[in-house]
Amino acid sequence: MKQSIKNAIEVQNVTKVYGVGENSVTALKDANLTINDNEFFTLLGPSGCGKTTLLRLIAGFEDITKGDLKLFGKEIVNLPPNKRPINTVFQHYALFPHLNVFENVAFGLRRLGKNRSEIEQKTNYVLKLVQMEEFSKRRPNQLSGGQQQRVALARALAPEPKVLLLDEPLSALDLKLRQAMRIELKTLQRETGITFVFVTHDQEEALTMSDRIAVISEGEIQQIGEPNSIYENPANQFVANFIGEANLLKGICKKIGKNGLCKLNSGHEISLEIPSLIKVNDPITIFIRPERIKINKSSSSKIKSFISQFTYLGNAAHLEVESNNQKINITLPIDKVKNFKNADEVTLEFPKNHARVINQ
Amino acid sequence: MNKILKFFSFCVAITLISSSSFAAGKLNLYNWSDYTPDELVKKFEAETGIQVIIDTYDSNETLLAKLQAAGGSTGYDLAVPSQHFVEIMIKEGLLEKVSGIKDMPNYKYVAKQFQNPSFDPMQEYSTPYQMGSAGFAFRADSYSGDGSSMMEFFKPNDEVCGKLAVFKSPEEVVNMAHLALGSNFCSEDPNEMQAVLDLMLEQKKCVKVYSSEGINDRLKSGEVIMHAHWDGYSQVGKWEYMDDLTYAYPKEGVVGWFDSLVMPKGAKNVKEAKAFMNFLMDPENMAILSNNAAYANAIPESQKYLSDKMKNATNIQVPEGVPVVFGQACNEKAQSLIDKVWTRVMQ
Amino acid sequence: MNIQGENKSRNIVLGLTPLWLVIGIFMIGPLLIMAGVSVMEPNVYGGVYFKFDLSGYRQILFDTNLFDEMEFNPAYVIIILRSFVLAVSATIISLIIGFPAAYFISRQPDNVKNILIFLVTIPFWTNLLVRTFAWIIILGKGGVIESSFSFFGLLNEDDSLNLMYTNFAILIGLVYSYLPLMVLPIFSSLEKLDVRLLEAASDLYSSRMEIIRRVIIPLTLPGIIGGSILVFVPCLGAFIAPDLLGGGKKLLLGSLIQFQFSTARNWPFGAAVAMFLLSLVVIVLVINARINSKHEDLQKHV
Amino acid sequence: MFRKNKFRHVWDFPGFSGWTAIFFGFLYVPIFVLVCYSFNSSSYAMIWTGFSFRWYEKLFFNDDILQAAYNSLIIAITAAPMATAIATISALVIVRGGGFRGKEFSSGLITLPLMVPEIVTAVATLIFFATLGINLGLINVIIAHTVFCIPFAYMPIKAALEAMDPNLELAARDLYSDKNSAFRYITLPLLTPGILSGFMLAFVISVDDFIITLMVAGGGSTTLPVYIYSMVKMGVTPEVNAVSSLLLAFSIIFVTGYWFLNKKSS
Repeated sequence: MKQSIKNAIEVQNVTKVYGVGENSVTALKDANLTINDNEFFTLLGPSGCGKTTLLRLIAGFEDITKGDLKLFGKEIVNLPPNKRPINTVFQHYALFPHLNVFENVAFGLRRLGKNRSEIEQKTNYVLKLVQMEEFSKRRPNQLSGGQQQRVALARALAPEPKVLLLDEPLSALDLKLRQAMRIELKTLQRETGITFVFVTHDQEEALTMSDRIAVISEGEIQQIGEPNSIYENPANQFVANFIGEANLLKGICKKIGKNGLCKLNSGHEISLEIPSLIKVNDPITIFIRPERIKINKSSSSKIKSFISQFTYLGNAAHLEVESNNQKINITLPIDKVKNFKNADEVTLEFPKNHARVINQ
Repeated sequence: MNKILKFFSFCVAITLISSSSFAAGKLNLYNWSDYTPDELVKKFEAETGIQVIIDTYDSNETLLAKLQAAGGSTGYDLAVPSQHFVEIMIKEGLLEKVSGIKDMPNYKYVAKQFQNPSFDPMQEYSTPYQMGSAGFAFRADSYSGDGSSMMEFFKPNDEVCGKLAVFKSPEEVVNMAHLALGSNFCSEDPNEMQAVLDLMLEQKKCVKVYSSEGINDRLKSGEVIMHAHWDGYSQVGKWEYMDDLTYAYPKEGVVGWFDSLVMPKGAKNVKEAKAFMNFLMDPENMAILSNNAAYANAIPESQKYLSDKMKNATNIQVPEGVPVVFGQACNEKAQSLIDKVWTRVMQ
Repeated sequence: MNIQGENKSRNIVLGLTPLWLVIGIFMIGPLLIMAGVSVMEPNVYGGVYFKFDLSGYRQILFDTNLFDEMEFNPAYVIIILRSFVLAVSATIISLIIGFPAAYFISRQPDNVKNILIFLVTIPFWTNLLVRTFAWIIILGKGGVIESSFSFFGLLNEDDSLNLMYTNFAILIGLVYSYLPLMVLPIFSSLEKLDVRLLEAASDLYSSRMEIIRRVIIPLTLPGIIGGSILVFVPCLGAFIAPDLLGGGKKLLLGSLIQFQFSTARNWPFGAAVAMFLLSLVVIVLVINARINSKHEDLQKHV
Repeated sequence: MFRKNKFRHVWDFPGFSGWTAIFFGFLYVPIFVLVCYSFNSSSYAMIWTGFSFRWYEKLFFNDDILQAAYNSLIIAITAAPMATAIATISALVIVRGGGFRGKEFSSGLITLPLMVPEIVTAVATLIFFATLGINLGLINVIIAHTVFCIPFAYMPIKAALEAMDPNLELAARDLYSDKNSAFRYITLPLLTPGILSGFMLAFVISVDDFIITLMVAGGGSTTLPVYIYSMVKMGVTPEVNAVSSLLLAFSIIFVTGYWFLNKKSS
């Protein structure tokens, strides 16, 4: 029983279909999701994957085609947005252009019928929280992008919602500001203790800020997990490719079990755990992050490998190594960059615990 | 939303209030252009407190069309058609019967021969306004002719050609053509009407403009030197600024008309309209009208109040031997022939 | 933006009811009744008899003459042709005057551009009658043109250039009335024109004339067609210019219709001509829609 | 020691600037002449004899003109708000209603009065009122004006609605507004400039309309343009110029107001 109270949001078998008949589009298919209280939860996926749809369903802007939606254990499917203790930070902020900063932030409190002093006190408090108190008399069009973002945040925080929804709130900011805001948002979430549901297509954002991430593609949830587990153990090729850079190498299973062995098409052999579902001589795909592969300069290898493309990145280098017409991506740490150049012959090493067999 | 609603109802209220407040003493008069002297209106307003609003039309046909289109209520309280159009309008049910015309205090001033006129034998619909003739006038200084023939108007010489203007109304022009050709008004003979049409088409080559309004202005600017005209209105032009403006009395005759005040169907301000009818039968008031518009009238006693210049008005004095032929209400066949002729000329 | 739990379709019907009612009763209703009147028998004294009669339409081509014989009557065909020729001429002249101006305006810096385009719109919002009336003062006998001619000794005091009451006067009036309607759509499509295309054309050896012909005109064609229709359609039905500047002698379709409801009192014929004019306009609009959809396809493929 | 700059951008065409000057001359010289001649002291419009305000003074003592102006105002002040109200509701439904059946039809319907030639609308309305025997005086004219003012009111309102971020309403809903207060506190205030400019256009169009009014108006419903028409028919006097100039000034002031309003809101 205690467990259920800790679940801020439960998404149960939620399906959303737009339109009817032939022209209908399924934006979300049988989504299941539980977001814990006090959690910074991120919905990550490419544009058009359904993550924003899910957010809008939670906010109440769209009606659910099928499924259930619970907020702290209470059914909210039939509540209009103004009856849900959930607030949203819109992608382009949607600040009311005819109201000044103070009135924008106070808007929700006024609609809730709070008394004057409370409105004033709360509004000023959140404005201070986002460091916008001296701008309270300005109109939104007199603010910079970053300032507008803060106001949008303040506006959504002011009514003290149980859950805050953020729809790509950082996408309109430039890189420097974006990076600074990540930290601020995270801090803010921790300080307020409000559950954040954050939508983004930027995997770096997701990895740096989130407690947990749900990766969504084509209307389906691909994987839910903590950032490092998603990074290290992607559930499928989509997740592997979408988050970070990945080598998906084709090969044939030589031995199964904890000490399994796979022979890659490039000629390399990798020892890794191969689940017993796979049989010997089955074709399989191996996942390994580019920075995990070890590389040495050598011309005496059995397997003829050479650097086909060397790209200098400043803090690292990106190599493309070709062996047996197979391309393997490798990220080279900064201290080793100087040792390599284009067309060098090399040998590769695949450490055992970093390679995984991966599903389609 | 509430504010909009309030504003809207405010507007409606204003409309209603204003229209009803005016209705207390308002008279909508629909008259020929340049035919209602300010002096007369001011006097009527001062005496009765009734506000007179004037709209104008340019021909009997336009008036008839407007009354027809209104289907029984034009919003006008009085109009001023010529004798034969009164007949048509009565027949078409476009006029309101006015009770007690004969009991109006000033009715006694109307000359005996104009009481119970042929177009309104029981005097149930109309009271006299003015009478005069339609023909043509010319600037004597620029024209070598003397206006002794109607053909000078229909077959103009080189001086006039291109500087000629004609009424924009069929009945008067067609009747003038009948006079010129020696045929009868309201002819049902296609051959006669064909001759009328040919004459008017030939005339059209020299016509600069068809218009029944602003005639004196057009003559004064020199835009035209000959214009279809009315006797009184040409006299007004002569008084005002054109000494040489001469109204022609051709030997074939001029087209006579007798305008009356009538009440269109659905008139709302009946009391006011009757007040105006009675007002205008007063000799002194009728004299004001005649002094300004320079037409003759049906109130003999008004002679006493006529100005001197009215007595010397040459353009309205019909020379001996020039017939004044009054227009008649034509039957449907004749009327449709007239319309056909006119339509073909206007094409 | 559908929000759950709200009675959407009921609100749509409720919201659009005033529109449907007002336009339906007071716009479509009159047009239907007019269509009905156009097939009735005329009353000589105005109005109609409620009897089916196609004479209104027949009369456009064939009419009984004074002898009650049916004959081909070219008069209305001439009026229709005159309306057409004048409307087409007015459209072409407006295009020639308006296009370079629209182009020049579209290339100005934003603040200048806004003011200039505002200056183009002002005459459109002012009274058409008054604007046409202004030309009487200019073209009329002893008006601005004639008095300046005689001032420079080009014209004798008593002579006249006879500018008023001519087709020429009507044409000027029409062009003047509807010129802003030509400029505005052309301007908006010129504004969208990418100047890099002109640079590319120039780079590929086009002269200025060729740039206009091969690049600017094809790309702004929707604006040109739109503007032309906005000028052509009202010219076809014009009433004020032929009435005031044509001296009532040169009827156009618009003044012909008005004539039937005033002096001539032939409602069915007037209604028939109005139906004819209306169907011409519909044809023009349909052709326009066709061309536009084609042009949209073109844009998509680029 | 500057080199004469002969460079010309490919998008500059020689002669277009001069042509544009001629274009504006053509547009404004007639209006200018009209206004100038309204100050002519001569009683004949075309002959200039001296500067005078007498015709303007005369206007103020011409009861018929004042009555016509009053009628014009009453008609516009009633028809324009009605047209604006209908246009506003319709625009809200058409722009915000999503894809519904009859949407195309409704937006076509709203522009119908623009498509039909004015003279056709005029005679059709005349026949309509005559056949049905509806004779309510000014109200007939007001109805006719309301109909053809709708599309003019609709255009700026629709533009304002389309330019408005639909998320603003959602944001309001999100911040505990019900549908009505979201409309009242967000949509309506943001739409007000658009509604106001729609109203102004409708107002100007109503005051300026001539042909339809000429055909529909009966006794006591004469509007200023119809009155001017009868004056023009009577002859070209400086008094016509004076009243025309006033009407022009009125329209220009209104349209300028509309322009500034639009500029401010965008």
